[in-house]
Amino acid sequence: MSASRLQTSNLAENVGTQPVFEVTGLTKHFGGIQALNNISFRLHKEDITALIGPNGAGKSTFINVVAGRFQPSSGKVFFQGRNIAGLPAHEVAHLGLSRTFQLEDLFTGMTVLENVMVGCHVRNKTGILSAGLRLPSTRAREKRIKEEAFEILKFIGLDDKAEEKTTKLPLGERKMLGVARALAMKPQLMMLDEPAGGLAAHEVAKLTDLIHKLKEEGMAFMIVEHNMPFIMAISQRIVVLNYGVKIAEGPPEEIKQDLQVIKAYLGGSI
Amino acid sequence: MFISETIQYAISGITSGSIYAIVGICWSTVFLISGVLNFSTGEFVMLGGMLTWLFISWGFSLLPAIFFGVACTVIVAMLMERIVIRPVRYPSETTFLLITTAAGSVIRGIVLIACGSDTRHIEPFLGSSPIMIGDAVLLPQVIIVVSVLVLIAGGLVMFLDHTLFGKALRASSINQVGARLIGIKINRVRLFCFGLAGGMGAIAGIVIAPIEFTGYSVGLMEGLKGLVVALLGGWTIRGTVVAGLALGLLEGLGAGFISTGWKDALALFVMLTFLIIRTLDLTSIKKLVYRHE
Amino acid sequence: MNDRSFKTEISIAGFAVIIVLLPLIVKGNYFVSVMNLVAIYAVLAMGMGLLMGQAGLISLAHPAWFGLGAYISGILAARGILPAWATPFVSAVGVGIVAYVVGAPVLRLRSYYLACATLALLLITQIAAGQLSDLTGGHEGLLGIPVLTVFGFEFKKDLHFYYLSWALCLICYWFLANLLNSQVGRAIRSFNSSEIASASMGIDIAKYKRHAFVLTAIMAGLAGSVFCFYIRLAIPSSFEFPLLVTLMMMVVIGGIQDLHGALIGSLAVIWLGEFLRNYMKNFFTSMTSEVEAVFFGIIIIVVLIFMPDGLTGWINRIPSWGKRLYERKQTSNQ
Amino acid sequence: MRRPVLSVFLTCAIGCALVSGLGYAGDMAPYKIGICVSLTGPAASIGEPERNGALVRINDINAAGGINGRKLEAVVDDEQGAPDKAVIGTKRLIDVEKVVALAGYEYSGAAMAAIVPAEAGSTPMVVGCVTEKTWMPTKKWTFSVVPRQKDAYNIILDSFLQQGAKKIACIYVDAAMGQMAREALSYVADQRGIKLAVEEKYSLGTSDISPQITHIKSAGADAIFIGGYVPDAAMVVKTARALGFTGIIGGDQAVLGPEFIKLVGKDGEGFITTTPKALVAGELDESDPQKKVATDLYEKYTKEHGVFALGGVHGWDTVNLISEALKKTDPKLDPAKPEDVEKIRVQVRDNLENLGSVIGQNGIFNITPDNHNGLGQKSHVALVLKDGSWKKY
Repeated sequence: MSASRLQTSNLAENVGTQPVFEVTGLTKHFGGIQALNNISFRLHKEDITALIGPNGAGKSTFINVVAGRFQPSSGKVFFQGRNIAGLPAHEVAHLGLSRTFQLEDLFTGMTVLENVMVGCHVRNKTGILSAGLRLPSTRAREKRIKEEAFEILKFIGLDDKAEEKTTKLPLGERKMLGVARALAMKPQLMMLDEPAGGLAAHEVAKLTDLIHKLKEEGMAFMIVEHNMPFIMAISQRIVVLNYGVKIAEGPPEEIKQDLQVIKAYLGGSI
Repeated sequence: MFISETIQYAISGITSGSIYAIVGICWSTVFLISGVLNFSTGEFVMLGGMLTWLFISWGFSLLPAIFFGVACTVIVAMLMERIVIRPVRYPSETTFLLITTAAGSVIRGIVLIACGSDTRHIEPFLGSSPIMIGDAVLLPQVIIVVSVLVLIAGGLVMFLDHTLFGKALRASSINQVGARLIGIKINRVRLFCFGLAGGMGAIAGIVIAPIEFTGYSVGLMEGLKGLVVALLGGWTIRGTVVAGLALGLLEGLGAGFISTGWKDALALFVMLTFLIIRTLDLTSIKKLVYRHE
Repeated sequence: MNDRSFKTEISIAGFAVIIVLLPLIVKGNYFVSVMNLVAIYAVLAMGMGLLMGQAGLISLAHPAWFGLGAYISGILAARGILPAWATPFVSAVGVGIVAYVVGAPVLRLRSYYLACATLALLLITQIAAGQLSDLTGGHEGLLGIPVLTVFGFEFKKDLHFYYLSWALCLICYWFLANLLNSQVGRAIRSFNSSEIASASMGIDIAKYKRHAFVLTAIMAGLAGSVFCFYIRLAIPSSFEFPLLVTLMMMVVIGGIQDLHGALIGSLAVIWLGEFLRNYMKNFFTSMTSEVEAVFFGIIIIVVLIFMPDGLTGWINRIPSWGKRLYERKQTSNQ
Repeated sequence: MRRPVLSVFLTCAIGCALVSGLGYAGDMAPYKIGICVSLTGPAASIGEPERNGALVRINDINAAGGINGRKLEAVVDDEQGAPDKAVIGTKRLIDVEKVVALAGYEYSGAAMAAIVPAEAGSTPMVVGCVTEKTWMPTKKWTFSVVPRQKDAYNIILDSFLQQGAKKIACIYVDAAMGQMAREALSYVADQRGIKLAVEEKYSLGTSDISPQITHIKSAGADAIFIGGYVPDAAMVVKTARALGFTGIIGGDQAVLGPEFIKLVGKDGEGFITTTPKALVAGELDESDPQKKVATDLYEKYTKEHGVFALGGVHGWDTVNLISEALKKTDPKLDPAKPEDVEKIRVQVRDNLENLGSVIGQNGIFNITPDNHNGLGQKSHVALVLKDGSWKKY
């Protein structure tokens, strides 16, 4: 495992224009229902890629399959040159792919800070014995994790609510906390599942800023979203799904003109 | 000799199996329709038997005693839903598990305080002159037990499949929110389920009392076996009946030919194995395939 | 976080001082032996509370680990296979291995199914303890367990066991409190609220479930081992279904969300039980324990409905009440 | 995890308050006798009569003016059939209640567990449970009043053989009591050169016993011996008769009592068991040395507690032995003073070993330093169930 990981990281440094992420022929069916049908596309680091489509198009399923929650029926998912299709979710996370959730799915029993600290899990292995005995190494690590988590909260603007329970946050802040938690994993690629859903205009603006800032730092993004103005403003590349099939792919301007996309969104009436 | 022995074991197995099946149906009706696993189901069985005995000892004749026994158990079951289940503010499996177990021990304790710890006996309904099958003996009460199972299971299937109310119940079991939208009141449904389960459990307790006696503590084991068969039967009525009879037969024959000491462990072992096998789905195999690619 | 663990350590130290001093203040073996039982059951309740409250695993097999620990220790010591002081360690390892082997398949189950499977485990263990009478002494119990001797020191008095079991209890508490405030603990707590989110944070849920399960089982095994040297008897009836109900009561009454809930629950349930046992018989000439069972049953129902966080929920709220009172006073003064 | 110190301390304080409340001692100092029985739980049907029997004897003595001018006071503890409760209860009796001696313990598991604290607390303990392991090997502070099962089973076996039984089956409950019954029966049978035709066991509180009965039938047994408690033993009898078993049925005296007769109904006719003499007091010879005590207990018990049950005999005997031993203690010792209580305990124990012969319910006791039971063989009477009541065989 460690050898292959080393290899992939070497690859990632050398590739340049090679895609961070590539799906080929990804298919998923639940019983008789075809949720994803032979989807292929590439995702480059330079682009913020958006995945759009009407309700039931299979966007969330796509994220769930890629992130390891569901097993794909067939197809491959390459992440940094390695096929991650079928890996369990926690292993996918370890490879540097993180995601957020449509309904934010925070850890309700914990404080805001602790939620972010959970996100640091991938980079901090703690043995059960050393944790229970509170060995000096664990103490040091705990301190570091806490500082890191606090930094992230500051970065995202939630540091004043660090000790509050998540249930007390308003929706917008919960969404942001979801992003912060995913951020704590320091991922290579982040998949945001409807990050702007239910946000007010100023919150969306804040989110856009945040994404741009992170992109500067070299993080790749894939965003699933309904909010069209947001998508059109932020993304460089858009993939459109309908009934589990990819019907279009391209820069926002092209997609706006695409007849098939318009038809999919407005129903078959045109 | 061997054949009649086997028949004897089978009879004993079918008798207990029928009771397991009825109790199993009680578990699955409540669980399937209201999502609560009621860990005091066994106490309904105990209540049925004990109350009927109580009414008989007060001088009622058999049929009215049975009627009152069942009616009182139904009332207790519904009260339990009303007092214990409905007010729970943060419903979770853990809460329901704990609260129904506690309710069970309250019921058991009250019966014990009121009726004493003595074991009770109800006379067989059709007398005790045995029917001989070769050398094997069939008690008339066994016929009653089996026919009660057939009546309950058949009646319930008919009710759920062929009446409007039954269909509504099934609908609410599939989708609680949806059911609420089309005007089914979940609380009422659950109340009804508890009453139904209480009634069926009580009947099971009554018909078995002449064979197996009844006492304040019979509920624990009967309840547990019911849970086992409900699980094995996949919470469906047909499945539970099949599982109940199968488990009863397995126990009867196992006790007859293998060991009597491990009889109760057998049922538990079957349940454990079944549960574990259930978790082994195809995904883990698929995972292996993907990893080796 | 650091100040919280500092707080935990301070409170454990403070509590340890109270524990050490208590027998000097309150005389008598009876008090000591009841407190001893409180400590032993608190270890069990802590484990069960951790699994049910923090990890969201309804594990009902805890009494089985307790019994298994007692039997491993008891058999090894009574047969003279190992010196008594070494047996608790063997028990811990043995229980750990069994819990690991059993836990691997069983922990794939969830909610009620897990409850059913672990309940089955408990009952099977119980039946086995009665059936394997050559090994366990059957229902009569395993006799001939020697006095626990560590480096020539004989644990003969209740007071010795009092300190031993409280040491075990506080160490377990310290260990679990540390654990819960670490990455491991946060991982365990995270999948209780959302397994999907937890997995996508890179947490290997199956692994941590197993860790929590095995760890608490080992603690229960150790408690069982101490218990068997204490009453010098290993008998099926000391870890049967009633113990499970008792543990549930402790966890619920103490409060399921917090670790020290189990400790408080154990204190409350055992002392309340003793109180009822000693005073109820003035009102009920027989059936005292049934009255007790009904009483406790009603308490559980009331607690679950009206105060889901148990006693600790209330106690935790005291400071905020105080604060609110203080604030109200401040505002009225202005 | 916020305020553990405060909360745990609070609960502790409550605990302490409770304890200090418990440690009271009255000014008028009676001798306290701890009676630890299970009033609930699996052995309650024996425990309750045992307590009643003990109370009968204590009231007797008090009515006659007590011992050394002091009354006896019964301190009853319910051990609920659980070993840990028995241990704690025993400690409470010794440390808090300051009893001079312990009596009761009808449940073997509880008795075995309680021996440890009783021995450690240097308090004489007279148990009323069947396990021989309580007094063999001899322990310093532990005595027993219960006759050995073997003696009783000899009598039952005699009557089986008298009625022409050839193949004897043993069915026993899968619990401590049943295990001992099986051992004792096969020991007794062995001594006569008989081999048990078949041995079957069933779990406590079983719901179905027909597989075992079928085994017994197919082994061709013509007599069944039952070593079990009331409901299960009754179920064995009923099932055996229902499945067409026509031979003799008999069993351990644990079945004595009204419940068994009610449960078995007509099927129980001819059931053979043994009893101490109290139950057949009216039918005893005038010359019988136990006639007086047996009649006495039977009458008082039925008057105060209703239908007579077996445990009463053991309870009576345990208290009786203790009171006999108490009579010989130094009357100046004050049971209200803890240091005197310790002296009384030592004296009671020493006296118990040197009482000479004491007429009791279970027989005539002659406890010696080597034999802490001291019962002869002739303490049982065979009984048969006839027309719905127990008759002398």
